[in-house]
Amino acid sequence: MLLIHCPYCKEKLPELEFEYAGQAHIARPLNPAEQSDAEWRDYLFIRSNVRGDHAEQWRHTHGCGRYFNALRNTVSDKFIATYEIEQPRPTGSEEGEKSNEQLES
Amino acid sequence: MTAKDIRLAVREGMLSIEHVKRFTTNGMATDQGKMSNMNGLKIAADELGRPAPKVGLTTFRPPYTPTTFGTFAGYHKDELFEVTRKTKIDSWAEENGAVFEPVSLWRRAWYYPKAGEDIHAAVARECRETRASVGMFDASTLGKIEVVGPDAAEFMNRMYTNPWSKLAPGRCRYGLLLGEDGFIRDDGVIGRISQDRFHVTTTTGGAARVLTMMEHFLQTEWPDLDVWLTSTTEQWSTIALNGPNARKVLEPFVKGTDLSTEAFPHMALRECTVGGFEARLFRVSFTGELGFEVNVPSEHGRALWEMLYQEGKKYDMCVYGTETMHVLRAEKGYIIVGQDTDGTVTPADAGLTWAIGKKKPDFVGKRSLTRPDMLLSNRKQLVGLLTEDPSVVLEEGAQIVESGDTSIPAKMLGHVTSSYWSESLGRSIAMALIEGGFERDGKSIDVPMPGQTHRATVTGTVFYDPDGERINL
Amino acid sequence: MSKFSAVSLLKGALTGYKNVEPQWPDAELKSEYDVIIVGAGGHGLGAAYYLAKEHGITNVAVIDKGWLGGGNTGRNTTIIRSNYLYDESARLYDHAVDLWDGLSQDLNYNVMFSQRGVMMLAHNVHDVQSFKRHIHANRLNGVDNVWLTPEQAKEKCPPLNISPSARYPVMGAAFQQRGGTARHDAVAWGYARAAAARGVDIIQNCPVLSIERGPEGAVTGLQTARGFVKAKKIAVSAAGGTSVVMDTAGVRLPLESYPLQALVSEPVKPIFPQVVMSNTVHAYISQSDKGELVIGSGTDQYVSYSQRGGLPLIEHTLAAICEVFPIFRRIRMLRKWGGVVDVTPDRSPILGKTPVQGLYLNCGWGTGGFKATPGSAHVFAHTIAQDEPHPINAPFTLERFETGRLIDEAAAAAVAH
Amino acid sequence: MAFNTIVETLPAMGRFSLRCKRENTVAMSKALGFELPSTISELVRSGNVTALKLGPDEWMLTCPMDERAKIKEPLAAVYADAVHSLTEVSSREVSIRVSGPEAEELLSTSCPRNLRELTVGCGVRTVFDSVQVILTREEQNQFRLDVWRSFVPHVMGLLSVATKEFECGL
Repeated sequence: MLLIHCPYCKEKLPELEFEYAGQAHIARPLNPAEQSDAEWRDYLFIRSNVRGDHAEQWRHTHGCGRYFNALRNTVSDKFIATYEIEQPRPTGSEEGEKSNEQLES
Repeated sequence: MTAKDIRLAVREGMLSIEHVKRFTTNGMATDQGKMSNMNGLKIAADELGRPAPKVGLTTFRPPYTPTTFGTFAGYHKDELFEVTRKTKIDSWAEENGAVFEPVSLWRRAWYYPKAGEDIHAAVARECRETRASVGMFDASTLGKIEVVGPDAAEFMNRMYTNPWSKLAPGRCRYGLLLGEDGFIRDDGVIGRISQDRFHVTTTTGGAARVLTMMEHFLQTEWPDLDVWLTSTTEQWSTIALNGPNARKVLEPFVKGTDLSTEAFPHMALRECTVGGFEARLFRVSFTGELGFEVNVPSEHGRALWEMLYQEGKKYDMCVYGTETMHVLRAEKGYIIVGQDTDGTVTPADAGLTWAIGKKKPDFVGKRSLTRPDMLLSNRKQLVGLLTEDPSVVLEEGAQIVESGDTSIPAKMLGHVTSSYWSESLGRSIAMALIEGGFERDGKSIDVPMPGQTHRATVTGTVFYDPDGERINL
Repeated sequence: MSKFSAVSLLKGALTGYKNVEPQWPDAELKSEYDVIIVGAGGHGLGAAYYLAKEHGITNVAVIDKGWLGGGNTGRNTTIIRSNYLYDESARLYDHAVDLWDGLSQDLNYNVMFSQRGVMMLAHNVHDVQSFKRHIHANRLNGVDNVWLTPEQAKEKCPPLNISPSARYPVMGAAFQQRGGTARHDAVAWGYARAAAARGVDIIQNCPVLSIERGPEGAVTGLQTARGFVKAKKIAVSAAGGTSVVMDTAGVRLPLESYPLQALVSEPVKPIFPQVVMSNTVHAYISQSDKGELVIGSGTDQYVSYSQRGGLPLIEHTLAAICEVFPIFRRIRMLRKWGGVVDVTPDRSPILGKTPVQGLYLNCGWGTGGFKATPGSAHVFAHTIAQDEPHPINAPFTLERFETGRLIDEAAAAAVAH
Repeated sequence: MAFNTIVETLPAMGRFSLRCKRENTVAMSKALGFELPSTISELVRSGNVTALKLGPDEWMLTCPMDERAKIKEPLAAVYADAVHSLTEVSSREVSIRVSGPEAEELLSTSCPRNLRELTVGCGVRTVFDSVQVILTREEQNQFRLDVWRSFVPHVMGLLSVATKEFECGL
């Protein structure tokens, strides 16, 4: 099981309290009516699906209830950082890696 | 399995240790390779003429030791296998002989058979008695969400297809929720308690999904809105009274509001007390009859139910379950999301274009409704069906073809979504999603079943009281 | 390459199989091919086989970053069925079942296709409605699928618990007799051997670094770990790695990759005659010829390429198995493993051309790609050879995500009330 | 060793979910007459009223049923100047108390959190088996679970099975 650091609760907690909510930093277009069909498809469906560091949303559903972002390596499943929803995507730092060390049960 | 088999595998071209494992099943017995893997590897390496470390090992997989399924299941067996949610009124239903059905995590009273009745007889009676006098239904499992804050109406405008700004406090409205892909996700009656407070209802199965979807939009897209969401599904027990005598049963218990149509018209709501309990009282109908839904704090649900039940005896009131609810609403053409719609149905397909706020610049799913495929005229559309033989009740899920088409593979036009014996009309009724259905009004189609084909006429979906007079009693 | 037959096997047995040949040669990478297929799983090897056999295109390479059949082909629970709701899906999967039927003979390789029947359990009124919708659609599409009462289901599958007081009582089942299982590894090996016999090069342990395109935009070849290879056409069939490979050609996809887990029990004597699936309690189970119970679990909730998944899913799956089949409570799990499945927004595959000239795509099979292997490979080969989709895969375009013409079997089974 | 950890449901109490923006916390505190806790999991008691901080903008307020006006009225009075959401959920939940020397271990059978890290006087929303609960450590060996009404039989069932195991010395 993943252990996930909630940036609001400031605690590392079991995955069972959390829900994954898809790729992060995909803003809903401010005026959808002006989007072309292709642009709207990109918003709805196109995802980076990276093999590596993936910026993604999680929700601490059975906890503080907040959505937050995480940078996680999709090969090792290791969390590099978790951060509040409005913050920009961080670059993985050694310190961040240490504080978000993830354990496999 | 012998060493010879491993050598043979290598000669057959199984050069990867993973191929050797799969070809010979070496390491797949109960020891999971703890005895055999190193030996097997050494034999394969010799045959390959490569040192063992270059050949490599197969991936070791948990568990370390064979472990019984029961150990993994743990406490999750029998009644603890999965949560069974029951309403406060469920115990009464059980004591009074209800048959139950599971609906998402809930169990709901399906029908209340009297001695000697099967499901058909019980449902026919429940329908008859409700339309003739009054019936009572436990609607507590409906999801409920309290939407509160100065931006509540704006938030509702963005989430639901309908307009909310001009809905006056003390009134309610049918709400339709789409996914961002434009397909119907949920629906329910939504009441405006005060300027900044909405009482949202959702389908039973949709409650958690809808709240999650709302939170997701609110927190990640519109954090600037001053509005907050709270699940109140279990705060309230909800009792629905439907039928011409519904007001008479309810009236003696209501304090703080006048129940007359003038003071309390259809689609109104009031905060008052019912049976001495603080209540949110809705005048709404999912049956086409004069109808009320009483919400009281859930711990009092059973007490109020019993009071109303006693009072109802004066009017030969029946209690009914989900099956009768389904029949009565189908007679009126009210849809059930998830039965008459699936995840491929737009508001226009379901005949719900009227529920879309025409002047709203945007709401969740709006942009998707103008994608090319959404504008085709031959999309599957929700229509009514009347069988040529009125005694034939079509099977739900039955497929529909052009009249006279007997080919296999057949060109299927759609399927029957809801189908019942209508006691009120003395014949069967059905709803169906059919290609270009709206344009087929009055035309016939075929429903081929094994050994027999039923012919039916395409109609509108409102079978009973088309002018909606009974709601305004 | 020698043909397997009773005589050849007898001869081998008498001589201790001294002279067996490798089933497929470990080919050297040439500098140029007419077609390169990326991904040596069942779908990719199969496409190469049909290109050679039916379209006369033999200057073909199948390249894989690992060993052949090592991805989802070798990790799935081998269920085969075609009782899909929509015409498009029913045609595609039923085409596969038709080909499964003669595949061992066609390939001269025993893929152990066993039409033991697939039973899908209905546990509530909504399931009953949904399954009957499938059964009627299947019947009118010429696909076999019948309704069983709980008693009939129990008769076919004695370990089934049909007690009406179960948390999820069995209210009936949909049963497809033509469905069943096949030996997954043998499918990859059989296609590899048959394709190699027709001149296809199988290149293992050779990661693809990028798809190269010329000034006009058409593909020119592949950069690989062993250098550049020219190709007129490139077909990507690399489940679990599709997004990464396609991204190098500048094609972004509506795909997300999730871990999917499966597990087996210790081997026991034959006790479980069918494949049984229950979507409501999330359990899929069959018994292999070795005697192991083969059990499929669900996907984890997050995107991952880790080929492992979380334990809570396994716990839930096994609780569900014990609920539906109480006699398995004391049987022991031997091992579990994970694969990486590519999931599209409508959970149907993308199978056809791409906006890039000469680039073809077969992906997005989610949790159900194995059953489609021969059908998918067959129409994919047609699409590559003719530069035009076969009528069967024509609806499974990449464009559908723009127009909204989705093929959403899961949405059609929507659960609400 | 005798097993004497007690699992019991508690009588109804007044419960409110309070939500507001950070800048209005001061006004909320002023209206209520005590300082709302500022750290998630912190519980503050003032007379018969308690406030538990569950999320960055969320508190669960509790009081005796007949004192609900003490929460409702002062907050309603400041709504115009300090917008917030106060929603009554008194009847949504039922509280279960688990007390006794083995309370922590008993709860650990179905709660994935490390309960040793939950200090006395603190509470968190978490999950118990598949059920969302608010778990408060009232004393070293006394916990309270606030559970949505329809999930109570499931939680009690799990605790009862686990209790039997403990009693058998498993």
